[in-house]
Amino acid sequence: MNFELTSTPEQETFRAEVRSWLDEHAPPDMEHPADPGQLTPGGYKKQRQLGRALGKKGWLYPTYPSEYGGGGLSAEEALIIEQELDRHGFTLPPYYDSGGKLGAASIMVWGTEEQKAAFLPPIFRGEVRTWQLLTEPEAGSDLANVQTTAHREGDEYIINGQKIYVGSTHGAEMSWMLVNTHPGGPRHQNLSWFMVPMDSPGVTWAPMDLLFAGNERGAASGHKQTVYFENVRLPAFNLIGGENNGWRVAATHLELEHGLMQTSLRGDSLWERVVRLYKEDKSGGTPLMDCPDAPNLLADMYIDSQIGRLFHLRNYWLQSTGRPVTYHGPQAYLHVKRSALRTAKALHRLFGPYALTTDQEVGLEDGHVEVQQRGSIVAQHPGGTVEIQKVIMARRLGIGRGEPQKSGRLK
Amino acid sequence: MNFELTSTPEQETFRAEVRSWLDEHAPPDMEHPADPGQLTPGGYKKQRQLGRALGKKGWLYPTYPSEYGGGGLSAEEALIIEQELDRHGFTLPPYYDSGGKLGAASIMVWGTEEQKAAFLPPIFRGEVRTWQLLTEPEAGSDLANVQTTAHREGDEYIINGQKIYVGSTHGAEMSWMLVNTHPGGPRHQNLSWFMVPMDSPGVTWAPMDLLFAGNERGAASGHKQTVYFENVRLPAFNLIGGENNGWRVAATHLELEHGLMQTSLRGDSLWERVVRLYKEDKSGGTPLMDCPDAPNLLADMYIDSQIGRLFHLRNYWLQSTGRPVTYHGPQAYLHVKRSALRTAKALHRLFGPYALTTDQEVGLEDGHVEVQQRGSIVAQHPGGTVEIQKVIMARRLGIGRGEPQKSGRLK
Amino acid sequence: MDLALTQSQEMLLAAARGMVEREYSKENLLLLESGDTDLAETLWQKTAAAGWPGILVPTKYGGEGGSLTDAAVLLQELGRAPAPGTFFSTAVLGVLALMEGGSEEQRDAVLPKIAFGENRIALAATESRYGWSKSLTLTRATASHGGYLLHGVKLFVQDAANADLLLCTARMGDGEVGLFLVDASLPGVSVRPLPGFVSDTFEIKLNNVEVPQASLMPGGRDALEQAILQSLPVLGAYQVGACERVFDMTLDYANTRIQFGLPIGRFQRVQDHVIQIVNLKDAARWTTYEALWKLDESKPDAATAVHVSAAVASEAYYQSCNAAHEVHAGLGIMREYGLTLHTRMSRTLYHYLGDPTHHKVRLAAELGL
Amino acid sequence: MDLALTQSQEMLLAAARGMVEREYSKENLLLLESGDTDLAETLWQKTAAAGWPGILVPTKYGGEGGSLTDAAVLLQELGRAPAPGTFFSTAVLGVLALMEGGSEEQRDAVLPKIAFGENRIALAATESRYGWSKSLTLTRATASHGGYLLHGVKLFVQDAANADLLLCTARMGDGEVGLFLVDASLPGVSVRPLPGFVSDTFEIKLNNVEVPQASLMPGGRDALEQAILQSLPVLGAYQVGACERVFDMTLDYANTRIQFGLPIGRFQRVQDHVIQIVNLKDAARWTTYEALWKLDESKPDAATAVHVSAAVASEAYYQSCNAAHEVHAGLGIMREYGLTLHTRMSRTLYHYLGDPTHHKVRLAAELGL
Repeated sequence: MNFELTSTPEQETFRAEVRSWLDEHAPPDMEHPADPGQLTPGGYKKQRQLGRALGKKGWLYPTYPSEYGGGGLSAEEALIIEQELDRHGFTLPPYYDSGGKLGAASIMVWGTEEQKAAFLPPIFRGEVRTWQLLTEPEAGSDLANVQTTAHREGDEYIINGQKIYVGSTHGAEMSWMLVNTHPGGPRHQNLSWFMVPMDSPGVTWAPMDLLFAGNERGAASGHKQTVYFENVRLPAFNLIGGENNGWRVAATHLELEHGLMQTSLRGDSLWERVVRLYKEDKSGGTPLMDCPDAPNLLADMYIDSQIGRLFHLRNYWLQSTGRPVTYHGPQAYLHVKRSALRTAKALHRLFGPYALTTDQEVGLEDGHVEVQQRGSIVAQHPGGTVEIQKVIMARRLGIGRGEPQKSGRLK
Repeated sequence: MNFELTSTPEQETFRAEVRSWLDEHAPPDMEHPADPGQLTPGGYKKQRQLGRALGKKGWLYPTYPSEYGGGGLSAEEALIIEQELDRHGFTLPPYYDSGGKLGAASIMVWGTEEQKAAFLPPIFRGEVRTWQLLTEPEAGSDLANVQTTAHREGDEYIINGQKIYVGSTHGAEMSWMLVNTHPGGPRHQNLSWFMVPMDSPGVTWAPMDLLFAGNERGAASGHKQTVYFENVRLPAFNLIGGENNGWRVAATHLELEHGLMQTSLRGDSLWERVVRLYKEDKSGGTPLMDCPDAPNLLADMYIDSQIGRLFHLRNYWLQSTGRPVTYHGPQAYLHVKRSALRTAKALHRLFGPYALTTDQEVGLEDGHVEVQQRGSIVAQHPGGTVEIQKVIMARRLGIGRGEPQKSGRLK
Repeated sequence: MDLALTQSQEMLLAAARGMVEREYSKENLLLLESGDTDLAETLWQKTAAAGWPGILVPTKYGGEGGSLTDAAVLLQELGRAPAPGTFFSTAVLGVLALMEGGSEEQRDAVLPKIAFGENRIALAATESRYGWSKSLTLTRATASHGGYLLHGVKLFVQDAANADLLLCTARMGDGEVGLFLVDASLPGVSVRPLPGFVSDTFEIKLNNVEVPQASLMPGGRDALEQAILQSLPVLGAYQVGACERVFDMTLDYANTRIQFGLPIGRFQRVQDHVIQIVNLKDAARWTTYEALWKLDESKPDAATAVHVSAAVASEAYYQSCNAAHEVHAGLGIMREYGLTLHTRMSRTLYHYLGDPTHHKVRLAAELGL
Repeated sequence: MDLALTQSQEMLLAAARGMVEREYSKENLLLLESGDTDLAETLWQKTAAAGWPGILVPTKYGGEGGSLTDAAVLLQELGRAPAPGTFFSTAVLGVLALMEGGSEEQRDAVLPKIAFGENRIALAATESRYGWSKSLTLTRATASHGGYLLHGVKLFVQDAANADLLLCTARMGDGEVGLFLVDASLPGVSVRPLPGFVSDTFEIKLNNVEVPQASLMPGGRDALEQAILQSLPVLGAYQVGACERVFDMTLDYANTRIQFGLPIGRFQRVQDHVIQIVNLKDAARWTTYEALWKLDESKPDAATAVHVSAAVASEAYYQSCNAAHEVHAGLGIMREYGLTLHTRMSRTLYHYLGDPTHHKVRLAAELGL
């Protein structure tokens, strides 16, 4: 056994290359607001700028084939890029691009050669950023209950409906979505999967007023949107995987969303902030409640973060070595969701009301602690509620069924 | 509001009467083993002796009509008897008589006049003690899945099958049981409810080898038995409530078993023992682990015991004032089961291995702490698992059904 | 034993529920959350017109002379909204502090005005190190010109926005902690709201505020302790009402939200969240009302019951909101749905007047552990 | 990074699983629990014949010279049974203590015998106040006739039944705590089993036991600390194996037990218990094996990882048994079914070598908190 992410000399050379490239190309003064909803247009512009620069080198989507604009690199090299970006406080991509991260996997599996050539390179090169459009008012946990419809007229599909909890603050060039193309048809055989240019006439969106905006892991997302479709016309070319085959297409990226995507294997930055606060307080600096079991609470927080790291490390190892991956994704995701609430409670107990305010004078860590309080609640539902994670785990473990269910295809 | 169980002057006179009667009639040197499986035949004999004496006065089943051997007393007077017996370390009855406590309710509701006159007085007078026979290997949580059968021949029923987790250590004169009288018949309409003399030819029993013997609340039960029926012949007179009506008859006492029976509204004797140990330890006497959050653990234990007491007090109040009782019984039962595990863990953390041994020299409180460790695990399933309590609560609250389900009839 | 409310309490409850549903509607609370101070004023005037602020004020000062349980009935209904804390700070904590620690002159001057809704009070006790022990008071009261100069910073003060009077702790020349009733409009008093996941929480700066000798409350810090002890289960009743509302919302959603062709409440995992809320709210209700009864009846172990109920009620409200969020998923975090009003308030009240850990430490002390 | 076992570890694991299933069958363990000492002896001889006791003994003393991870693979399989602790006390804790703290003479004398299964060791360290801090050692070692007289009572000693040698702590004349390797057959040593919800737990009385000067281990108490630190994740592997077995039993029961016409595993509440076990066992597995790797690689933060894994593994085994009981209900408490073998062992191991609270306190210290 070896738990260390060791690098070969070649990989270390690559790391040095990435590091010096980033020192040179990462725009100065990039923003890191505690609440990603506070990201300014200027800050966003810099993120996209860095994304395009990374994309040009094939480092934005490093493991995808270079013929489509990816980097053609190994998982280890991708991890090096992630680690080096992390030193600058960013994930890969350096902005919310869930559509690209998830949707691209489906296009790779289900798209025709022409579709791959048309849709993937702009995403992988960072020219286009993409939102995912899945949830609807009547399709939450029951994601297949899509009410947005599309019907075909000639070479076009006409879409009507709405999607919620979409994307982030500063717009997107493309989206992909699940649409009902066979109203009244059998469940799971009535959906289709489309790529949608967001400048199509009839597409509008408006921000949602939520407890907290950013809730995705990885690049924080900012405000969520409601996206409306009113007689939106789409070329039939934009249908991926064939009509009424959308559920199978979606299964590919849902697998990724259910906890397998997290490649951030570093420690927990919140933990480091809290330890600093705690130690400063012991020497009289910052405000700590009179909490007799503080060491116990901190130990629990640390243990939770270690278990999370190890679950993700294991998943990365299983995936990168081609071993079977079944319940492991949702297990890690469940742990992240659950431990977030435990951590929130512990922080509230440790720091009392200080944990709850973003006030510039008295708020802790520029508001990062307060954001965790809200974010931990919001984090319970994206990518499937705690209940949905357990449903998937139970199926994959075969509880009550004898035969464990296989996981969705990833590649 | 008034949370005090206050007594009128008449009731206080009654209390004085009960107290002096008990001082006179409770046999000396009655046994109180931590593990009720350790109760000797002599100790059991004394319990029955006290039971018969109480029965003669109508104090064994005080609230049942005196025409059947009960006391015809009020709930308040019954509580006084319970409280005074509690001073001697006993419940009412002073031995395991679950059959009487639960079965009598069903006979009162469903029995004919002749059946009441035949079956109830011996129980209420303490001459007969009664076991309940419900669980079978294939009928646990699914109590209606009874495989023991009875078929009628003339004026008799002939019973074959087995029941498990029955009764206690020292035999019983009577039992009541659910039997399948319509194999292949519709669920819940295929069962019948019988009173069974335990000396009927073909009835045999053998003790089960379990983690812990006593698990009932109230009078501790001792070893559980497997009871076998081989062509046991029973007069048709012993069928209560009519053929294939047994599920409805059972619903009457199941309601009682699901947490409404607990009238022990006193504090928690284990809590008192633990506090004494803790205080003795602080002054150097008994052994306490180095446990930084000991006050927190003890406070949690105390809070759990207070919530349990208040849930039972509320149930007693609801019941005695004729208010609707729905989810409240299982809620109290669930709390008892859940808090037992929390308490076990806290005691293990507080006292380490001392909590686990019955050793006469080093075991805590004559083994009562060790018994709680095992008993808390065993307590999870009798009267329905935690899951079953939640199933009933959900139905009674109408979760997912809109319409709350009414509770079973109690009288 | 009788666990029912009295008939007059039942009538008070029914009236309060109607008024709270009408005036402290979700729509109004969302406006208040957005900072609509005119509406806050209007709602306070309506509350005052109903005579509620006098509920605990003795009749000789023009109030109702009600019991703590009477006040709890009102608070329980306000908690369902959840209404802002001004009422609690003024009519419960403020009145009890004046009764416990005020001079006769102070009571004469203030209690009638409170009863008529003309004064609002905020408790300015906590400072940079948050907590409720005396040693944490750093604000100084220096004798000056026959009165005092108050100087210091009060942090995480609840409900200061419209308060006319501040109950203010300060360290005296002799090292003891004194309690002052301070006119909030005096020069040197500045009030600043604190943003974030809190409700109506403020910083108050006292910059050499000159207060007269008569503003010192003779009962001092001990009287404040006593007032807080009595107030705690009344605040608990607010949390009980809030839990009830969260339960109602969650049960309703579990029964009406259809996914996979069924109301989601048919799924055991969803049921378990609802059951958790019921268990929490019932535990909070009965521990709270027993504590109220023990206080009203001056039982010797009332403090024990208070600390139990405070720990249980704060935890219950916090965890009920969490469980409700699990059931509501995406809908729950939409501001306009209204659940987050409760979530925010449950966080604020979790630490206010002592968090569960604090009360468990106090409980252990009461039990002699 | 590679989280797989090596090929030779995989082979060891497969061999161990076969042997454990054969020899440490449920039937045999139930007999051991009933006090069948002949069987205990037979099983130990078979274990010794397989060469297992030498797994950590360096080759120059006739052992395998394996890594901690190698030993953990064996322990994991023994945990599935769950086999008695003699092997752990002797071949892991005993060998490591000798390596860390023994004199060259002591190693020469004992390690080869351990490797050949001829010696069994028990750690007699804890006393009337249970715990692992030095200050709790009250047993005295008094210099006498060129050797020592040991006097005191050791409580809650694991696996003392067939031990030939005791690792015994005692307070020396200078107040320091010394470590002795004591022949268990010496006059004055008496061993008494403690009944109850524990596995193989004993009281050992040392009544002025005369031991030679050479029985003092030069490494002293610090060496014992070091040996315990290294042993902890090996014990953790035992708990991981035990969790796996509890998981297998529970999943199997959930899939085959029919109630209400369905396998009970179709009910979400039952599923959640099984999922809890999976989560606990995986957390235990990966924290444990990372700690083993860090120890084997002498990483500077190995102690941190050890305390994490010890807290996680003990809690995981304890809670997995509880969850399994919820699923099994009545069947689970029948002794012959075998689940209670695990429940009992999970309790014993919960506090052994420090309970989770102890390790969290140590963890906080390692993290500089």
